Amino acid sequence: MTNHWNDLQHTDCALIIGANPAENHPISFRWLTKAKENGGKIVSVDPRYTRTSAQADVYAALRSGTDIPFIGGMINYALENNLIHKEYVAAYTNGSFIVKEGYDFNDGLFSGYDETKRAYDKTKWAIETTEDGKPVKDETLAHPRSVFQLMKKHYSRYDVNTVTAVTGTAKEDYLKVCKTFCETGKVGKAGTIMYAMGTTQHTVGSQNVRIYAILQLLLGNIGLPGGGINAMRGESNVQGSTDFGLLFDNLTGYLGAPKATVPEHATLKGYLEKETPKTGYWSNKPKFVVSLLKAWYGANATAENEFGYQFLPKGNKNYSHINLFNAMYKGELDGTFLFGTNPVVGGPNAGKEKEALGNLKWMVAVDLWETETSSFWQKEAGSDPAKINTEVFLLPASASFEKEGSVSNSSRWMQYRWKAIDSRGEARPDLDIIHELALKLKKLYANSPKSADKPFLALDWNYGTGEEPDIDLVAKEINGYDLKTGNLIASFGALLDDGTTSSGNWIYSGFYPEEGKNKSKNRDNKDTGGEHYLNWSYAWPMNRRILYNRAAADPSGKPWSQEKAVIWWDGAEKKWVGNDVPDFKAVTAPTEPGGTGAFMMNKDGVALLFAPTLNDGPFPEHYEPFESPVPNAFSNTQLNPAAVVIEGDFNKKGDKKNFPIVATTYRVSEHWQSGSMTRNQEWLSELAGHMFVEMSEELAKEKGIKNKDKIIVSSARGEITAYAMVTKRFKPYSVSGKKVHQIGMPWHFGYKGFATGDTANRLTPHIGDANTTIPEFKAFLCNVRRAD
Amino acid sequence: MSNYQKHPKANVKVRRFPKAFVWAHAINGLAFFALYITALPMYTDFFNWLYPVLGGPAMARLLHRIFAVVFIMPTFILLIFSPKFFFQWMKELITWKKRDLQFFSEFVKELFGFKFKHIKQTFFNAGEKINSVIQIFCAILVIASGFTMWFPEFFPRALVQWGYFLHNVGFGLGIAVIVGHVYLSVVHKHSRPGYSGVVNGKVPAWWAKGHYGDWYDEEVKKGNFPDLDDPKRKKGA
Amino acid sequence: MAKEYVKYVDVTKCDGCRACMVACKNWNDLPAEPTEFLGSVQSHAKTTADTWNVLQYIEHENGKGDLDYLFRHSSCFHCSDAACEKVCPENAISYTKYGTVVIDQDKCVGCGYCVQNCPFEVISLKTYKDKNGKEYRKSHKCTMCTDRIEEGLQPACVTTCHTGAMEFGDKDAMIQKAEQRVKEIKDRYPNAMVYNPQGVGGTHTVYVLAEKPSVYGLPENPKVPTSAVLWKDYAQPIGKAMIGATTMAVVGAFVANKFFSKKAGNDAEDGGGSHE
Amino acid sequence: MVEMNLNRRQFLKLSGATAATLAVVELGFNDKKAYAKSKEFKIAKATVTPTICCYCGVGCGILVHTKDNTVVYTEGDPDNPINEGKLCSKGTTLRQLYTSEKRLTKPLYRAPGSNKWEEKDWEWMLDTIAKRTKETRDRSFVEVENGVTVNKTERIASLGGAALDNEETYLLAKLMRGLGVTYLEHQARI
Repeated sequence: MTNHWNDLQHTDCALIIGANPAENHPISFRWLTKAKENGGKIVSVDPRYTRTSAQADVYAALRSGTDIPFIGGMINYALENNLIHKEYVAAYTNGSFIVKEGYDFNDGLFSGYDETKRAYDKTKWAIETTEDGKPVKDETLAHPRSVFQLMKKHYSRYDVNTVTAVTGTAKEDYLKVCKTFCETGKVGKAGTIMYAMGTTQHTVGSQNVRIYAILQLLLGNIGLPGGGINAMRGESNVQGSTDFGLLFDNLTGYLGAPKATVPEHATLKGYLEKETPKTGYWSNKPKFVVSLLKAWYGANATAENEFGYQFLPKGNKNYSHINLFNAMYKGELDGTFLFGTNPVVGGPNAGKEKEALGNLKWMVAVDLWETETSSFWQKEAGSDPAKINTEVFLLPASASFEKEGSVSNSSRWMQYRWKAIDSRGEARPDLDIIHELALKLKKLYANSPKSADKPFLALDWNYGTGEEPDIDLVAKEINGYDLKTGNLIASFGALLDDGTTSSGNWIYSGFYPEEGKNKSKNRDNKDTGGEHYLNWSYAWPMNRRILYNRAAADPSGKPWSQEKAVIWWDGAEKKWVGNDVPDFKAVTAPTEPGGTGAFMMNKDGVALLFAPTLNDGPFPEHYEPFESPVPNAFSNTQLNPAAVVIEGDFNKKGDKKNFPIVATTYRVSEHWQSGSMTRNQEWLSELAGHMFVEMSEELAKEKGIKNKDKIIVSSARGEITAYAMVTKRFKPYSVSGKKVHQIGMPWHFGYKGFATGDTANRLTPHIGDANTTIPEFKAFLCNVRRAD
Repeated sequence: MSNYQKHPKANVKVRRFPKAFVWAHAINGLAFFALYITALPMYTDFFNWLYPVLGGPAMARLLHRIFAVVFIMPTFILLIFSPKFFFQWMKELITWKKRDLQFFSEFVKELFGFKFKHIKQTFFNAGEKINSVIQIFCAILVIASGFTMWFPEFFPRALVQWGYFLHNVGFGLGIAVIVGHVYLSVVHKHSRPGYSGVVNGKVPAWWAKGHYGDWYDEEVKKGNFPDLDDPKRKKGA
Repeated sequence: MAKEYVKYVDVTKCDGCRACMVACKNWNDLPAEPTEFLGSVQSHAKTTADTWNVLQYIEHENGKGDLDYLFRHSSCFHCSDAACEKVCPENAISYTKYGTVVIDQDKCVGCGYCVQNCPFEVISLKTYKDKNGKEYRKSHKCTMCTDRIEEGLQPACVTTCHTGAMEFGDKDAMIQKAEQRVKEIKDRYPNAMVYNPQGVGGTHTVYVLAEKPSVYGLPENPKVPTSAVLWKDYAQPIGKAMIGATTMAVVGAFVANKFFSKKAGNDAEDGGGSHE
Repeated sequence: MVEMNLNRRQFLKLSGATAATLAVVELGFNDKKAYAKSKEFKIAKATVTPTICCYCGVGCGILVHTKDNTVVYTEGDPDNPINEGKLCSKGTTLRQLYTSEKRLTKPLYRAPGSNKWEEKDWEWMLDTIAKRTKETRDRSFVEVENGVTVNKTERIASLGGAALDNEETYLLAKLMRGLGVTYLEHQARI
């Protein structure tokens, strides 16, 4: 989230798309309700009428997988009706930049496409630069090769009629959404876009988010209170675990993992040169990388050995979830650790993921419960135990309040959790388990002369000698030290690239600036202005609550409007002041070089309307989902040309003839993720005790299905049985005049726990987004029939 | 002083009720009493101490239901074992004559121990008939409403709600009459001699003759009972 | 006299999260009660002895032909004139000074009269087994967390409600708030109304309904059943009086008999004269 | 809005790593025990500890009431500005995370081909896991690939961690990368 939960109350319009916060982030509605009381509007865009829609002022239906047309049409509407905040666009985005001649767009393909590799040559999308590397601009935005004009041209194809014919939205509903939300382009108004997995879990997931950002930039909504684009994270610490690099391609703090396939990455120097931009805050990257290496390898990281850079593993491919299971399926993995995760329910094409687990030699599952995953070998799971040779270690983990530590919420607020009670039975905190395992491995490898063992032996591991690590030492290591004095480092601004500072995660650096001052424990809930509660917990980076808040002021440093003021330039004090920590260099005056670069993390300090960095194009373009009932109305390019398709048995594809119905998955308020946490609790299990499939009355009639009937849903990957929930909240879509049905189902269920049911993910495909490889859970094809 | 009591055969016991009635009456009476006791703590807080005696409210309720079934049984006992008596009884209940009305004025005198006259009655005197009518009416009310209370899930809610009211009305009316009935049978000196009638079916001839003149005379004609009338008086009559 | 409190429920602000349902179970230590699939998101058809509040989900096509997805937190209304209190034979149900209606579990005998007479059908019986395996029943419903109110806390369901759909406060203020709110939402919900039925003397759970009560399965004009009034206000006192009267009559008869027998010196067992 | 003397007793003590709070939303009255109950007030004498909800990313504050070595009640933390004492159904139920009979209380081991779990002690489990990890790592470790130092093992994967604390995710990432694991993923991807 660029903004934070409490800030939602300041919005004039919340466009909720690809999310159902009333059910999945209910407390957000406390703030949305406040916004409504203040005159704000809520717009809900969803394939089905949800509990969120029930609270919305405007609801519009869209067929799953058509976010880009939907928002693209809004961009077109805003541009045609001149509803954009032009000054903001000119000053704070790359709209004025001139794109080089190499850029082109034709029938769904951008220039530079290599069909054999399913990849683009992104250099074809470069920005015109002056001799000293500065971008060439036309601040009038009139140049035909300016980003703004190219964008305008690109989205001129997204007219209301074409858009609604693709999305299946009723035209008057669509126009109502456009009108309501584009109102926020006015100065003094701010609109927010709230999204979640309904946006990201598509083959065009990243571009879905991108197009939200473009719309928000055009309306001048980023950086303002009540504005922003707000990804609502689904897990208590999925923000933190991402920040801390539990993804193959990120070390901590969004520092890219070195790759064996990039020749420059062979050395630290090469890596830093390749990965460090010349301008923007990321130009400090070497300081963060070296400090991280110092945190990990301690005294073993020296200038002579590239600060231990070579100890880091270098991968040569995409190791993401889908590929991980594909490798497991092919027998390329021997052992797997699972920390509180249940892919047999939560993973795509879950039947295949379950099969894959049987190819492991060993598996360690750390969980509060016996999940469908840790017991995948059981008869109840449909397995023959005798044929499965996987050794399974199931370790009981402590619940969140049986241990202490911090978690980072969607707003990037790092809040501390204290220990309320000793762990149930013999359960132990994950921290203890990881720590003790590390110590045991250290012992096994101790004194090994093998060079292969050196990287692990070099790993600095000093969190106390007992079985229970000292969590405070871990916290301090994350914050980092000034190694010369041994003092905690005050903030990442003090990090250096010479090995004299350490920090386990630079973006968090500053949360523990001095002994005894772990700011995640801050509990002063006085409103410090703007409902930012600056003394409550700690928000990375630097306790900023609204990212890009420099953009809430005009280039001269004055707030665009008093209603939406956050920070402003105080000429007398010669610094930025306001009710939030400036997301800017606090003493850089608007008139100084870079003084208007509101997006200081980015190269050139501007936000990217045109993003030549993404794998699938600089502008979001509509492609149909992997499985779609209709041809792409915008071009002859049906599927995202950069999406990686795994062929064969692991990822069967269904056609629209056998599987004519669009399906999507979602969550209900009462269950959480794969349900292992909630289905094992009785009170939540009684609230939502049955696997169901929602469908329209029209589809039910066609299929002879009555409410509460047992039905079978099938896809190319498998079939499941569930109860039919026939509802008025789903309606068939008219897509280019053709009737298209959609159904939806929760993906929480499995056979363990109090509330049991078939697993929706048995139906979903193993195909991922072109940039993140996040699986396309939210749009696939299926068919339904009565079970009897 | 009754004339009949002086007759030599005055103390001969004559059969007033068939055995089936004796059983039916006893069961009915006992059940009524049991129902009364098991409901009493709920009817009024004054008797809450009965709950522990009865083994708790749930046990009291169970007993009440058991006795409710028992309470219904006598009708069937009579119907099966002595249908003749049953229908005679029913017939009497719907036969009302002048003497029945006369009976009441005299009955009040008798009840309070004033001097009174016997008005000739058939098998049941008017008092008994009114007692029977009220009891049957109450029994139907109580039984029917009891069903709705016992099995509320099978009845419309309104019926169940009225059931509580009717159960109460039936019980209230019934108990009032029962008090009198029991008093007369076990305490009141004039009617007490008839008590053996519900114990073994037989009553003193003189008492039967006095209270149920018409019936007694019929039975005499049939040769079942001794004739207690003074022959002189008879002739002269 | 302490202040009377009202639980204000604005169904138009509810987003159906059902925290109220679990908060109730959590505070009152009520067990889960798994149910069959009901064909909608709703978990229980109605309140039960172990589920004191149920969130209703209603798909309603409104007058304009649009779909309204309506939610309602349903639980005991805590009537000012409570049928349950009236019919309880054990005086186990009583009004508290806060206006809440509570069942004294020690006094409850499980007769179920309250269950059958509640105009909102929110009371239920639960069967328990004692240590000897003997079954007994108790009647249950929402207590409005009277134990919490006594300690200065609000009911658990209200405390957890995040949208402000529920509030707890001074009776008059809450009713006023409800009336005000109805005015605000009339445009969106033309049938909106305050539901504070006077047939039961007003309630201590006051609703702002988006639709007519019948849409929510609520009685339009709930009242204490006439049968209950006749029963408790007439039949029972009269019945008791009649028992008293007949008892007095026989006692009088007994005394009179003794008295007159002695006076008249009538030693005959049958005092009847012959019937000429 | 009707104000009802929402006097909050502010967060009281924060001593060392443990904290106690008495956060209650008070009404404007305090007629103590007007209706005396034999039952003790449920959260009287309970220890109160603030935590953050373990479910979605909103990060609501929750108070955990513990007494007699169990969790007797969980409710929203009124001091936390994010949720101001309010919770959804999942957060409200936090108590059953502790009390559920389905909680795993002992390490369980499943041998290859076996159809059942066996209870094992922690020491044996962690020792064996460390051995397996080492065996696999040693067998599959690649130091150099195409002339580039890569120091990796591609036969071990680590999945999950979105519900772990920051400190835990940090150690996990550090340990896994330290071992050379490249298949390092978690729920952000799904």
